[in-house]
Formats: sequence, C-alpha cells, structure tokens
Amino acid sequence: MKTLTFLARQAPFGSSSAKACLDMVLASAVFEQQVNYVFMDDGVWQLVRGHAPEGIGAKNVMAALQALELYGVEHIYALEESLTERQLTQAHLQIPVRLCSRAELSALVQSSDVVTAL
Amino acid sequence: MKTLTFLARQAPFGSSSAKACLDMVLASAVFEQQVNYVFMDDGVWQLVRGHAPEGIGAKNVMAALQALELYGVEHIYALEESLTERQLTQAHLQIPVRLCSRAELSALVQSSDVVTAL
Amino acid sequence: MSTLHIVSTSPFDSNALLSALKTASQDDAILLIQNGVYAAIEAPHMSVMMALAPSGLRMYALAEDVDARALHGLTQHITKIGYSDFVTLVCEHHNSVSWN
Amino acid sequence: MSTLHIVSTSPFDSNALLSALKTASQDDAILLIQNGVYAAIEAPHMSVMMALAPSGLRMYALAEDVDARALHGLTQHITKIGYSDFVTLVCEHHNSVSWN
Amino acid sequence: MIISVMVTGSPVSQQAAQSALSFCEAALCAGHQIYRVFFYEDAVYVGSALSVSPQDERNLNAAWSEFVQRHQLDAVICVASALKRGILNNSEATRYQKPAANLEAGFELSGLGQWVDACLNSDRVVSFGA
Amino acid sequence: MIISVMVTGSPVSQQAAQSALSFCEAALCAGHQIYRVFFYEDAVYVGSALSVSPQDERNLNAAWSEFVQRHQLDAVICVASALKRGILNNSEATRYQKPAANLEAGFELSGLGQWVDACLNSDRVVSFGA
Repeated sequence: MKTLTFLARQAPFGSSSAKACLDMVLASAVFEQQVNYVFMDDGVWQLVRGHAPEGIGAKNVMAALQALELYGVEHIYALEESLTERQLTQAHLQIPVRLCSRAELSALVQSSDVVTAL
Repeated sequence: MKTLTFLARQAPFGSSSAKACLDMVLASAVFEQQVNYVFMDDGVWQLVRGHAPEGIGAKNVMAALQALELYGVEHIYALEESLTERQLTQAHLQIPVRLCSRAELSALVQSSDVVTAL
Repeated sequence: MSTLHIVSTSPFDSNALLSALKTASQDDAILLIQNGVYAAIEAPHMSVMMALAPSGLRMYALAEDVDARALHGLTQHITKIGYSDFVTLVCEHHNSVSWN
Repeated sequence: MSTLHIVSTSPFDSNALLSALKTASQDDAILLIQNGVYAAIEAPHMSVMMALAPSGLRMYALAEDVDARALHGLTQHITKIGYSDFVTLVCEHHNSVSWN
Repeated sequence: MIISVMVTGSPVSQQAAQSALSFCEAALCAGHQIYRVFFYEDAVYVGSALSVSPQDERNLNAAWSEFVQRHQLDAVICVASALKRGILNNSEATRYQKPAANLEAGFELSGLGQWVDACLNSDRVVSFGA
Repeated sequence: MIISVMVTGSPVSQQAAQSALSFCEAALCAGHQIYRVFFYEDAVYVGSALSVSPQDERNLNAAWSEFVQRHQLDAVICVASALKRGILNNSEATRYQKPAANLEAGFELSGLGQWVDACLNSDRVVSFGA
C-alpha cells in the first residue's frame, strides 16, 4: 500500500481541475491505497456548502464529497491559512475536515509516496 | 476606420497567448485599422531581446515584432510600471516602444472602439 | 466614453483584477464573472485590493456565478446582477475589456 | 525523505511559487520550469517572496526555459540546470509536487 | 445593438464557452443582433463533433451547435487555431490528407479577417477568455 | 529507476506536453525505465491524429506519437477526459455512434486505474501541468 496525497488547489467551477482531482482521489480509494485529500488555496472553495451550479449549466460535482467516507477516504484536510484568508470557517463547509497548519502540510507531503496537485 | 487596442498580458512561451495576440494585431493592420499594441504585466517579457526557444521546441514567434513597422503598426506601448517591476529597461527590449503610465493606458483604453486583452 | 471591465479569474490566484482596477477610470464599471466573483467577499485581502480602485467605480458580480459558488455576505459595494443586466452594461459602455 | 517542488507558472500572475515556498521543508528543493523561471530574476518583489522560503532550501531553474526567455542576471541563489539534472533531482528526492 | 462575441477558452476545462453562450442567449432575448461569434485559440474545440458527455452532464458543444443553427448565427472557428488543434472540415481533411473531418454542424472555418470584420461591423465586441 | 509521468496541460496552448517529452527523453537517456505516461485533462489532445502544424513549427502530437512508438512506451490517454474532448478510438466511435475516430497511433484509451497502477509500480511519479 502506498500513500497518495492530493492537493486540491483550484476553485470548483471555473475550471475542471476540482473534478479531475476528485476523480483521482476516488480511483485511488478503489485501489485501496492510503489517501490524503488536502484542500488549500482556492481549493478550499470546493468544500463550501450550498453550491448551486444549475445557472451555469454545470453539475454539482462537489456533492460527491459526501460519498468520500463510503469510499474509505477518511484523511481529509483543509489548510487553515487558506480558509482564514477567505473568511471561511468549518461552519461554511459541507463535510467535516481536519484543519491543518503549514507545518502539518509539509510533513504530510514529505511522508507521501506520490503527491498530485490539481 | 476603427481603433483596435490590444493588451498583451502573458509571457511569450508558456502559453500560446502572446502569438495569438500578435496574429490579431497583424490581421487588424492588414485591414488598415488604427492599432494600439500595449505590452503590460507579464506581456512585457515578450519584448525582451535575445529569445532562444529552440531548446523548448518552439519558434521564436516574437521575432515578428521586428516586422510591425512594415505592417504599419506604429503605436506600440509598454506599461512602465510593468517594466519596472521586472527590472527591465528599454535597453533590454528588441524594438523601441513608447513607455506609458497607468493614466495614459486608461485614456488609450477608453478612447478605443474594441479592446482585446490576451 | 466609458469602459466595462470584465474580470473572470480568482483574485487569489491571478493579477487580472489588480490590472483591471489599476487601469479603470472612475466612470468605468467592473463586472466580476466566473471565478472573478470571489473578489466580492468581505475579506481584508480584498479590501486592500479594492482600495486601489478609482473612487466611484461601480462594481457588479454576475448572480449565476455567485450563486453557483454559494458565496454569501458579499461586500455592500458590489451589486449582484443577471445576464440580462450584463447585456445592458455592455450596451451602456463604449467598449469592454475582458481580464482573464 | 525530501520533496522536489516543481513550479511552472509566473510568480507575477500565479500563487504557485508562494504556495510551494510556504509548503517546502528546509531539506527540500525548488525547481523553476516554464514560466516559473521568471522567479529567478533579481527584483525586489521576488526577494520579498523568496524570503518566505525555509533557510537552506536549494533552488534551481531549468536552463532550456531560462535561455528561451533570454533571462539574464539570475539571482545567485539559483542554480541553472539542464534536463538531465532535472531527472537526477527527481531521483534524489523521495517524491515531487508540481505547482501550476 | 449589433454585438459580436469572441471566445478563447476551452469548452471542457474552462468556463468561457458556457458564459459566452449564456451571454448570447441574453443578448438575443433583449432584442439585440449578434453579428458573429468568433472562436479562437482553445475555444475552437467547441467545434468538435466527436465529443461525448457523460449522460448526466450537458454537452456544451452540442448546445452551441444547436444554438447557432436555431438562430442562424454566423459562427466562425479560426482556421489557424483549428488546424493546430485537429478540428477539420472536409476540405481541410482532404487538403492535409487526414483520415477524417470532425467539424460540428453550424460552424464554419475561416481566418482572423472575419474577426476584424466583426469589429468593424458591430457596435460592441465582448470577449470570453479563461 | 522506474519512473511514470502524468501530463495535464494542453499541447497547443500550454508548455506542459513539451516539457514532459523533454523530461522523458532525458530519463531514458540516463538509463531509467519509463513505466507509463498518463495523459489526463487537456493533455489528452496530444492523442489527436488530426492536428496539422504550420510547416515551420514542430507538431508535438506527432513527436509524442513517434517517441512512444520508437521506445515502445505504455502511453495511456484517460478515456473519461478523452470522450468529453472528442478524442476517440474506433471502438468508442462505434459505441457512441460518432462518424469518425481520431486517436493517434501509439496511444491507448484507458481509465484512471492505469494511473493508480503506475503510482504503485513506479519509484517516482512526475506531473506536468499548465
């Protein structure tokens, strides 16, 4: 088993990156690897509760975050600094996440076998 | 005759934007319109003398800047603030340009019929 | 003679908004669309950036993009508008610049 | 256990370098490629950003990308390397992160 | 008013082509005339007839094709951008000896002159990028 | 070492696919083994057989195709990314009743599982984005 860490860094709807990262996380979970899913920079916007993208012709792709636990993805982090910069708190988020500091992120990255930032 | 203003804002080789903007400028000149070609933000890197993109499998697209005069494109500007931020001076540039201030840029934009930022 | 500045990228990861604000004249307007709407939140980082705008500059954010992203508590200086107002803004201004 | 951080976008228009610098540990390395190489210039704006790096962090810039862009006067903290050294760096580090 | 629209962003990985379509719909709805829609750079992928969307997602290429045909709009795809990206009509496929064409119905391949012409003949030009 | 490479950027409008190719060439040159190259998101356009470059410009799609065939590399294009973007092999074209296929020689369409498999079987994985 390897440790695969994903850094979700882009906002949810302006580009396809958020969905691309989520699909990689789910595929890794299907292969029963150790997955870390970290939301940072504009990626923390992906976690926000209440997305309603019908008006922009998009699917609510981030609704699948709710299914992460079913897939066995349990190590979900948000970089505290990124939330703070955007005036976001846990109360704004649609799933519970562990807040992590820069130092914790650094350690997580260093201890992973493969790190993918999308 | 209309005044078409182009704001070249991206660096020359990492994306195709610089070439796309140049092609639009040349097409506008062929139609004998009044063209303003403004280099600003990372777009000022397009003007730098000595590009050697062979090592990255690219053509030296910006060599065509030399031909602008032949096409009748004479209003070529660089935003002074953008040059300064990047420690660039006229001596680094492959063609002579008029330095413009933010206020001059604003006036240029407002007085144009069509403005394209690429 | 006034210009509509359309900003479509996130102010946290792009200098598009900054360039637009510094280039805008006071009778211009700014319209935030796509990820540009994140600039409409109340946050210290955004206030600092918005302070660079000429005084009196009108600011709008596209409702469809704001709602998609579930942004709440927009700063009061920014008016939420729909696509039909977007079209009206385009017509009311002499020209537009799209900052990506 | 150390990480190679590969930064490919311009520091003037993207927060990729900033994120990489803040995430890097002191035994990591940064490699600038593509438009990321613009971070290698001597400029006050870049010095401020680079000061966020942990002390001792090694910094490299890919020669092919530097030369393509005709960058001169790189800051002395950054070593110019070619693709074969890029491969060596990948092998020498436990993993890599590509910041775009 | 007479309005022209330029699109430069990729239809699958960016939002520009969706925003542009909504804008065009609203412009027609308000009684304006669309002189031309010009697809440039990665936006030329809008013209691919081969794209297949997941069943629960909207196919933006199909939506654009349907829209321009229903309103009989002049929808021009920049031929230089298209050739580089492998978007070909029958005559380009033949000219370059490629095995297939893939240009969606409703779109025409032409040069940047069509964009300049749109600038000259429109009251307003709006661009949709990234 | 055993190395795998992922590419996510568009071959025409971004530099990622060029950087990735130079990296792969250097890796082979240094005696390393490339387990797989995985094309994801806009990088799947590398697999278009219909792209036509101006005569004085390098065709990166052709260069990649030639490279993977010469070295008999495992070059996988993400099928989900490819379908959305209109990159089809014969069987997908038939399945979705599309008029043509356009997948370049040397590439195979497959799922994200191939990327996870590459992570498990490689000593190093390097990504090339924007």
